[in-house]
Amino acid sequence: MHSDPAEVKKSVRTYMMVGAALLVFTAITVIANQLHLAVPLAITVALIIAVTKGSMVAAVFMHLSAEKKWIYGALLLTVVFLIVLMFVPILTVNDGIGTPTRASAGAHAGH
Amino acid sequence: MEIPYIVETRPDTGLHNGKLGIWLFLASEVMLFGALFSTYIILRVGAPEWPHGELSVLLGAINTVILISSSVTMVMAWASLKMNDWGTHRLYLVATFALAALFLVNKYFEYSEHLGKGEGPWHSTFFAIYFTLTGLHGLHIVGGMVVMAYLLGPGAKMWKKNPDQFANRIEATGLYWHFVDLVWIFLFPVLYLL
Amino acid sequence: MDNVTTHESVAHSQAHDHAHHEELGFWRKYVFSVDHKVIGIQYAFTGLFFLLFGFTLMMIMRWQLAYPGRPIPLIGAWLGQDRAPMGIMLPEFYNQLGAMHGTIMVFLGVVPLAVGGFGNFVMPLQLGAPDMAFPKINMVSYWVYFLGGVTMLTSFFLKGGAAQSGWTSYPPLATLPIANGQTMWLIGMIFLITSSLLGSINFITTIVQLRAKGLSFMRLPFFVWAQFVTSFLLLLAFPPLEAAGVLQLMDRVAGTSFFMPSGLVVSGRPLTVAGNGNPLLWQHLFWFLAHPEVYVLVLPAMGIVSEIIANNTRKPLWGYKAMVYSVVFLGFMSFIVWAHHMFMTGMGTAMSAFFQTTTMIISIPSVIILTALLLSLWGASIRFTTPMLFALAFLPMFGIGGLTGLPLGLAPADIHLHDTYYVIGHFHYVVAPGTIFALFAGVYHWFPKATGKKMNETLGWIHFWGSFICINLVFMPMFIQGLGGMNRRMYDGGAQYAHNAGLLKWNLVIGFAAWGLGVFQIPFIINFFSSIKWGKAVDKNPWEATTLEWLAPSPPGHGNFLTEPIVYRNPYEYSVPGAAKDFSPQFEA
Amino acid sequence: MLNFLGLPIQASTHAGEIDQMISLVHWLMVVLFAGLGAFFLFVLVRFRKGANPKASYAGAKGKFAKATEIAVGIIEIVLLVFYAIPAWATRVRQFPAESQAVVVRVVGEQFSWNVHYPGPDGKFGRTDIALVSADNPLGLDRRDPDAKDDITTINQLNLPVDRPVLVHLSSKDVIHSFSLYEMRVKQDAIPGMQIPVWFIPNRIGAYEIACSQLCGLGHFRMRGFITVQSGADFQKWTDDQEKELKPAATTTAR
Ligand code: HEA
Ligand code: HEA
Ligand code: CUA
Ligand SMILES: [Cu+2]
Repeated sequence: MHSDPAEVKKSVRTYMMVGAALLVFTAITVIANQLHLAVPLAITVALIIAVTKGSMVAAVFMHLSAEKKWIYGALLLTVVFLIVLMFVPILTVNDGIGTPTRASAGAHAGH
Repeated sequence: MEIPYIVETRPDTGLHNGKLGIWLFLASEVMLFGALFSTYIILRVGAPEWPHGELSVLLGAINTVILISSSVTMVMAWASLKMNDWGTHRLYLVATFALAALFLVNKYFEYSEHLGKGEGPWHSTFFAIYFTLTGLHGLHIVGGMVVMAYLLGPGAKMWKKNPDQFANRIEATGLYWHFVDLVWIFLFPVLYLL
Repeated sequence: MDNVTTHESVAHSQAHDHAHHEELGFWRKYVFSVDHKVIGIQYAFTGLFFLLFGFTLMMIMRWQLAYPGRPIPLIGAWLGQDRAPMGIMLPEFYNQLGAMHGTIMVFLGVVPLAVGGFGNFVMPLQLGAPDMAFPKINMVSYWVYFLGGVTMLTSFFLKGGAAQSGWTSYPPLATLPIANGQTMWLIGMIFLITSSLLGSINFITTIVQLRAKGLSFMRLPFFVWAQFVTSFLLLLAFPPLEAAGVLQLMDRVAGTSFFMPSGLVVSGRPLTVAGNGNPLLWQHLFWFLAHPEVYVLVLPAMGIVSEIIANNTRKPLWGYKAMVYSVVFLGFMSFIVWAHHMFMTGMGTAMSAFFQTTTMIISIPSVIILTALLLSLWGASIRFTTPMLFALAFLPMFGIGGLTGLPLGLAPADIHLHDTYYVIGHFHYVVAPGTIFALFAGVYHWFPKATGKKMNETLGWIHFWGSFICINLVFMPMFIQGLGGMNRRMYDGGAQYAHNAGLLKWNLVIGFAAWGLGVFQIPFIINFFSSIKWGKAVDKNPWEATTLEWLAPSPPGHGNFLTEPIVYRNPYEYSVPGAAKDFSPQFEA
Repeated sequence: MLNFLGLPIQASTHAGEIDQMISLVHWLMVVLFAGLGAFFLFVLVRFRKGANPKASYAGAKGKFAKATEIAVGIIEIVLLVFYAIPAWATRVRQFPAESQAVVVRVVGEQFSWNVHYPGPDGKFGRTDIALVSADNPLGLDRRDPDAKDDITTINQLNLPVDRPVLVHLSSKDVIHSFSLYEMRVKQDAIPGMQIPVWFIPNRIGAYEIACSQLCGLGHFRMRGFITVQSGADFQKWTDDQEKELKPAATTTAR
């Protein structure tokens, strides 16, 4: 797909635009941070922006928007296990019957 | 028999070997950083309190801009190669290398400030995870710089002999580099802002 | 395409290859080789060495368990003051031996032999490929593994000795400042993990990209499928352990406390660390790898066994497709059962129900694969060659090991069985008379391909029956001990405890059986080395087998095949009705 | 029938339930292994090369495999749904009320079990790691009013028979595992956490506490003792401990 020089020339514009968009999003994240939103909201906003930026890098710079099925397959598998890895341990820790032994209170109100 | 599909793509998969290889490598990297993010979640949820505003958002934002720009120069290095523009390619690759170096310089100042204040990894779980995540990410930057230096130096000879294979190498380097950028895109909000 | 290779052309090509190789010189040809066959053999030798070494550690431990506190005969005097003063083993040293036995057997013995050795040597041949997709990376994998092995071995000689917190290295025990060996263990593990990651990238790419013409996925030998799934397990499960290793290393050398909570008091003194870490975090990251890892141990073994059973029954595998789907499903599921190793860490109902259920589910594909292999024997014409004896023994032995996994997977039953010798018995049945037997089978089966010589059948027969009897006498009593409540990792074999009184006699039986098992390895070692020189010379297809590796010359030269192989049929077309011979190779039109 | 496996005697009310599960799975295993094993041996003899020189391409027919797999699957579901999951839920959910139970803290350390009873007031005194010393391994602050009547022992757990016991388990240093084989109790003691375990001992006698998790070079000798006694004997033991405590409490208060 990208091997043909004329095609590549066309995508150069896209690369520049995506680069610019990424910088804009970075600015938005920083500004949003200055607003001192409530923590859960701040996390949501920051993560949404990060995911957007990440997808743009992956889709455009890494050409994931038009890849071969083997690569999609491998990445899909990876993403499934990534989700398991990110969330199952914390779910298990939270499902534990033990309580933390700690002098200071409010363990779970931390965020 | 020579090893097939080093340069040309295998018809039924549409891939050359290096392309699949680098993506598999990135898949393992996803799991590596995933484990560290999982660590972050568990430590943070379990922490009595989590510090805010310990890191300089300005420096972090500058580094984000640097890395994003380096991603653009990297993709342009590849694109110019594809358009047979060797000179522009070299220029962009040098720019990418320079931006990577700039990132590290910035990081160096950040690190030395914290270490100077005694806020090393031993200070708290926050700094532990900060140094581990950014340190590992920094190592990835260094690794990318080594590869770029090779492609700028001795590795560049291949362009004459086998331009397609050279372009594949640049593409693989690019994929890796964008991934390093992508990790930072998550590290920045997670460590500096939240 | 001309597929008929005459004898002359074989001879010619080998002569040619020799000339070609001579140019490379000794170092490039035998040491820093990029040829997958040489690398495979390097892996296999190193792996066998470590198996023997790990077994030796265990034979020493079994002395202490059989006769607690009695000086170790023969080698006791050499072990030195800080290991065994006057030949009497110290508890620290027992723990070092235990941790290193586990680590060495799993990461330096079985995986390198099964994946690095057989995978490297056989898999590209079965694909009809000239080499691995990335030969240089392949070489790097081996040498990084080698470095990992050296790191682990040297740790025995450093002050404080080797790691002594079990192969599981649970913190805070493993992160307490004493015991330098743990730092070396972590560095060694990082090498080993890196090596496996590079290897798995190579394997997957090779399988996807370098299959010969006509070799579709459903025509792959089952061994290749097993390696394929194994590689994915390594690729995606190992990085979390690498991350965990880095974190534990940080805890040990950079003063962090990822795995250490606040308020630790060690030897009566508060520990000065920042705290707020979580010891269970390590267990999650460790078992996220280590459960898939156990399938890394067993899947290649299943692959080897399937090849040998098909070949020696002279008929196709029964239910090949079901086996393939099962092995893929097994691989997938193995990522979501890990916390069945952690039922006793205070798990609530929801997550324990989840992990119990996934654990029960994962047993089903194993049952499918095993019944398929059993049914493959129906209607067969079984040749009891040495490789076949080992492959057949694998079935009931894996059966015992697998079945005893079921009570462990039910959390309430695991209350009684967790960390007892029942667990030791469970997994040794899968790894030792299971996997190790399959690996022996593989050695006997592919030895002719690698060397052009056959191993001696009589010595093989002695090796098999001796090992089979001894190994069962080693591991069967462990179930009795475990059900009776004898804990594992006991320096004195549990002699202190009253409830073990009736179980101690088994420690003697196990001890003698283990040393007997050692003795019965001698015929194997003799056979192995003497056959390289004096074994019966064979042609390229001595077993009259159907898969592609038997098309290449024995031993295959550089580039493997003399002509480009083309695949015409399924992998195990034996006894096809109407065919002239009882085997129709994949490579014959 | 139940004890064909050589399990230790049952000294708690739920031991029977656990043993029943263990033996049920083992019956499944034995039947499966014997069945498939018999098939295996038969096939080896019947289809050896001598007896069957020409192999059959088609091989086995019929639904044998599928039937086995489905049967195994169903039995596993039954074991899970009707035995394992409910049994686990009673272990980790239905804790006895503190008022009705004997409540005790057990704190593991390299290499002993520290036992801490709240005493007649039913309240555990404050502990502080700064107070830990050779003769106060728990770091109990005897100046705290709740601590005045607290009984502490090392490696010795006295319990009355037929009353629920609620153990709050933790550890000072590394992970240990509190296991009472005759009671079918096992629970890891994890530093930084306090984990509850409960059981009802129903057999007077002397038993052992074993440490099941590798905890260092003394792991093998980290042994404690349990004495399960009648209610009256237990009361007497408690009173004796209290009597010993009275003078001690006043002198240790700093
Ligand atoms: C190759 C290695 C391997 C394999 C394949 C397995 C397979 C299984 N394992 Fe095992 N396991 C280990 C290696 C392995 N395990 C190790 C190393 C440990 C301990 C680690 C440590 O703590 O140090 C462990 C520990 C372990 C535990 C934790 C125990 C504890 O610490 O308390 C559990 C719990 O669920 C478990 C369950 C299972 C289950 C359900 C399977 C299932 O997949 C099994 C499925 C198989 C079958 C059900 C057999 C079917 C076959 C037949 C029916 C055929 C019969 C044939 C004839 C008669 C010819 N294992
Ligand atoms: C793959 C894994 C593997 C294998 C194969 C083995 C094999 C054996 N193991 Fe091991 N074992 C573990 C993995 C393994 N083990 C682990 C993970 C633990 C837990 C550690 C811990 O607690 O942390 C453990 C613990 C363990 C214990 C418990 C110790 C304790 O709790 O205190 C015991 C006790 O008897 C034991 C015994 C044995 C024996 C007798 C063998 C025998 O079967 C060995 C037989 C070996 C051979 C037959 C190899 C022969 C090799 C050759 C002959 C090579 C020839 C060479 C050339 C030709 C060059 N093992
Ligand atoms: Cu405490 Cu083992
Ligand atoms: Cu497991």
